[in-house]
Amino acid sequence: MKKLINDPGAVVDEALRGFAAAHPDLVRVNHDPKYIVRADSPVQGKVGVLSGGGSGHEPMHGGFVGRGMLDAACPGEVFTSPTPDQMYEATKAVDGGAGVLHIVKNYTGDVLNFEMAADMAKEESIQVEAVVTDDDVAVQDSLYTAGRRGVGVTVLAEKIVGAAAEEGKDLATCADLCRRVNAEGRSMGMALTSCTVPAAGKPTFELGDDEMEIGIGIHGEPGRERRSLEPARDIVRRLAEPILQDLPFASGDRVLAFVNGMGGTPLLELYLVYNELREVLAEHGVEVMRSLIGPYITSLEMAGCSITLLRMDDEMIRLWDAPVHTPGLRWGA
Amino acid sequence: MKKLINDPGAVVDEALRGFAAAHPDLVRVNHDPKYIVRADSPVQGKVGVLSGGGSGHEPMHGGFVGRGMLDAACPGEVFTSPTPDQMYEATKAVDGGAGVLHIVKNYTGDVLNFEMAADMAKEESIQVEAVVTDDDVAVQDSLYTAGRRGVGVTVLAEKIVGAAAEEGKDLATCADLCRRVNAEGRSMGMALTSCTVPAAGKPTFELGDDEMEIGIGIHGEPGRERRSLEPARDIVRRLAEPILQDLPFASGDRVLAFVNGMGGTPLLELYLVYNELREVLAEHGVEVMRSLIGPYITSLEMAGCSITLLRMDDEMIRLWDAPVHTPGLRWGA
Amino acid sequence: MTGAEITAGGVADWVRGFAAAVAEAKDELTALDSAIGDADHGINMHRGMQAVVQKLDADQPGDVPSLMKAVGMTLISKVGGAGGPLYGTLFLKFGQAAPPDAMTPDDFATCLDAAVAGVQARGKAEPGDKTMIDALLPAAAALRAALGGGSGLGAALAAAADAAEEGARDTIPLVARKGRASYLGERSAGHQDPGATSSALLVRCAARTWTD
Amino acid sequence: MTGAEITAGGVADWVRGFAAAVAEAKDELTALDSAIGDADHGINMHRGMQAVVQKLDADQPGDVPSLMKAVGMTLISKVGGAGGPLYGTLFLKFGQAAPPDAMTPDDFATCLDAAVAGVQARGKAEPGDKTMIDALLPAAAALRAALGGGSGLGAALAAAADAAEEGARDTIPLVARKGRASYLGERSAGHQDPGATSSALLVRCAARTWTD
Ligand SMILES: Nc1ncnc2c1ncn2[C@@H]1O[C@H](COP(=O)(O)OP(=O)(O)O)[C@@H](O)[C@H]1O
Ligand SMILES: Nc1ncnc2c1ncn2[C@@H]1O[C@H](COP(=O)(O)OP(=O)(O)O)[C@@H](O)[C@H]1O
Ligand SMILES: [Mg+2]
Ligand SMILES: [Mg+2]
Ligand SMILES: [Mg+2]
Ligand SMILES: [Mg+2]
Repeated sequence: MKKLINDPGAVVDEALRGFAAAHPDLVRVNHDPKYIVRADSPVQGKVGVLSGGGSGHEPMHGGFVGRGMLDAACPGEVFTSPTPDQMYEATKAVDGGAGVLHIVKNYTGDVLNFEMAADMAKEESIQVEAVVTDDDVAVQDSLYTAGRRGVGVTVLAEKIVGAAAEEGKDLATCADLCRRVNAEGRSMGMALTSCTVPAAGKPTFELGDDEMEIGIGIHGEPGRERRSLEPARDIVRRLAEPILQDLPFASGDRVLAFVNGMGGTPLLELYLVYNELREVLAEHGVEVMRSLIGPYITSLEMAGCSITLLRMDDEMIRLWDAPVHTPGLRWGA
Repeated sequence: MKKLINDPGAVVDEALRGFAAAHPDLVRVNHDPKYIVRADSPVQGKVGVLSGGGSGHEPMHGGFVGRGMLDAACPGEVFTSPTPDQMYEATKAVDGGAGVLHIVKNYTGDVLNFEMAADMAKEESIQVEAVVTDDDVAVQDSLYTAGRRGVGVTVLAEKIVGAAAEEGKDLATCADLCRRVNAEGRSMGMALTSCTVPAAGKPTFELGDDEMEIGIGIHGEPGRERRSLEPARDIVRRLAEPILQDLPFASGDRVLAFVNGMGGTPLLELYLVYNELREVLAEHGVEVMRSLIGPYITSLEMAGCSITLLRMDDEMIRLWDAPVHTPGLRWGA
Repeated sequence: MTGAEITAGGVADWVRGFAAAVAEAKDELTALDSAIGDADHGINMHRGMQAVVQKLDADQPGDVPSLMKAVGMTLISKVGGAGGPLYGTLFLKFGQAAPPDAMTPDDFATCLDAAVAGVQARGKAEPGDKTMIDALLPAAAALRAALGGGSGLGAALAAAADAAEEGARDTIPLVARKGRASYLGERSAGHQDPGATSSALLVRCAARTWTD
Repeated sequence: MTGAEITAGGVADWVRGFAAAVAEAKDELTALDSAIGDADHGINMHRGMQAVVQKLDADQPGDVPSLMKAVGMTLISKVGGAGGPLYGTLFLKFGQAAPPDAMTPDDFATCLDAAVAGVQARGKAEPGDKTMIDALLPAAAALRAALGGGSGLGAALAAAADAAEEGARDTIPLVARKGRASYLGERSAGHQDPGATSSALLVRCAARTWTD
């Protein structure tokens, strides 16, 4: 395992200390239990927007704490959802009297731990609403399964809902908006390489030099299928077509196109992927209103990418463009 | 070679098309010869700030084109400096009558090609000043050698000098400021893995599972020495101590601390590295005024990091904080 | 010790025994989770059970309800993932069903039923979904059957452990419908479920603790 | 062809021959550059010489000065890196020193001297710095010596090529003082310089073009 770390068990804690030191103007970090809140929280009268999940996806979620996005983020161990006490304490820390929205990625662990935290918070009569994101089309959905994973759309939801909360929208409105963003977004990802959980010490899976995994999540899990490597233009179609068909996106739809790097893939390749994606979208008459290209929801050092398309209405576009000031995403401020 | 590309020979061109499509509000891209300019260039009466170099270092330089930073960037092939005609045409495109500053990283190829371009531009009686950055303390300097490489300081110089040009400072002043930034900054880098030039198809060097390269550049070159892997805290000292001794940085100095990712190292590890760096700086009584943490001057998918320290005076701090609006670096706008 | 009377001390030995067994099986559990999950089950369970042991070393409650509450709450606050809430619930519910003082083998079976029911209520998993449930349900059934058939606690727990291990092995061909493994669809078949494996270990540790 | 008269056509054959030789040696040159540089010398030279061949195919100037100017300008605008300006200068200067019409072996030597001087002026490299110069200077000297000693052009160029290849080989123990390899300090010793290698190839191609 080749990583810039000290003790594998201390990675999250030590990185969090560096993060706190780097952004004192934006965030406050609590170490036991671990959570990150806006430096100015709680913001009185404003809905608190809280998310969290395993670490190893940076900048998500901690990097999105700040004005116009998240009020709080709860980092778990690497690829392990955080514990209820983290979300419970963070919820109390950011409740400004207007309630707290929990944005939860759909993984059994995340859902269960957030549920428990919400129960604890409600006992303190803090209003909590939870919205679960599940945008990964690589997962066959069904009533009897855990359902689809929450991936790229989570980032977009945190930005758009965070802007709405900043505008003073109430909890129910923020929750509805979050559900709408989740409903209008779809994602799919692929990996060129695996990644290594520090505490595990070896790659989660092995891939041949000419192999790739299609339909991966963000935890180094293997994907839906393993195929031999292809040119970017073919890979992009493998990701984009299922996304387009699933919603489905129709000619004339206006979208935000999000090309996400998994952590180990350089920006040069992500822009090349975006170049291919544009062509596919153009063929389908889908109009790109906004784009986001870079590593925003990662899987440690995994090489690969994911594509997320979000069908945007005027309100979503306005909220996307609204000022955001976080370590990981910043404009208009 | 596992990359999200099509034809290895077309990587730069295709990525550039994706880049142009992603940022039409910020940049205009010319494809033959290849250069990127601010969408609103030439800005009349403003000094044009131009840089360039081989591709594979993204977001540098193209990602730094925009208000408050670069007016133009010239991307060469991967790890190969651009050709004189690129810099010549870009210089003409951004000259607003106040002359053009060339920020050149100290590599023989870059220096020679920029020299030729400057000669061509001067024949058209465009004022051109060139400043060469050479901040890499890993390279023993001497009168008889090519000197030190230009690395991390280049990013900081582009931001600070770009802000000065935006303020209307004249060519001589911008050039002096750029020399000062270069003089006050030092860097050193290390690699956990090599990287693969697309056209070459295999890693530039081989590293054992328990080996690292100390004192690398940004072109996948091997470094000054190969050592067995160490904890981050020791690696950080190996990079920071030579930097501190070289300037030298003294107790009470105020610095910008830049922890740069080489492309394949996740943010989680970079923040952990910054946590270690803070301790070393604290021991030396060096005060961190500003920090920058992330992959800004990369070496394709190489895993590793570099540390840059810049001793800042009040003017540099003010110019660092000034608004910048580029694809790769943005605040205050 | 013999099985007639089940004391808080015995239950504590069971929990500590499980912690030791998890420490030993850590890499195996993580390897199983690498195949169909995210390579952290062993790491998570180990981190949690180490915290439990510390907690008990600091102060070990003298009655089963408070003991198991401490264990469950520690797991919930230290493990995370799916395993944390599920194992936390398992121990919480076990404790809630336990009498304040020493209990009988039948009490134990009642507690185990309550524990498994709690896990099912939390995780909504059905038998055959390729989860902990596939080890726990057969174990609880086997325990009741053996006790009903007149075996002593030790023999009954041994039967329960055998059933749990068989249930865990039987998850191999299953296509997961719950948890991370479900994302793999058909590809999840052919691998033993890590949670079912750790659950079988938990029952086996009980059998090692109480022998006739 | 025989060496007495050197025509623009012959020089074009030399250039085309070099392009073909570079195409063949591409990977070897890049491998050398991987060891002490940035793994692109073969790629760069190949890209440049392919562009040169295209240029000549499109329209091939009939006199050596314009021919070599076209070659040099193409390399400068297509290669980049250190190799581009340096090889570009080499051909430009060669052409500038050439007579408008067919030239003699001595003219050729004069052109080669001018070319090498041009590369030195551009790159400021001294002999022993582990660069192209270490192949080019011995080649130019050997050519003059052989011609002075009465050999024909073919034999003289063969001697020059031998000297260039020896000079390239002799860069192996050198510690680089110029170019990327200089960043490696002591570690640059033990590897043959890629630019010196491609330069030796250029001279060898001349020897293959003009045989007595
Ligand atoms: N809904 C569920 N009900 C019961 N057990 C479950 C459920 N979801 C997952 N599990 C169990 O949890 C185990 C994985 O635990 P762990 O790896 O610690 O959590 P995570 O999947 O969050 O990384 C699975 O092997 C499975 O046995
Ligand atoms: N200052 C110099 N003078 C002469 N030759 C040089 C000089 N610097 C570098 N070279 C030659 O250039 C070669 C490298 O060329 P190339 O790899 O194409 O450029 P780069 O080093 O920019 O990648 C070296 O092997 C060396 O022979
Ligand atoms: Mg997990
Ligand atoms: Mg190069
Ligand atoms: Mg797991
Ligand atoms: Mg090179």
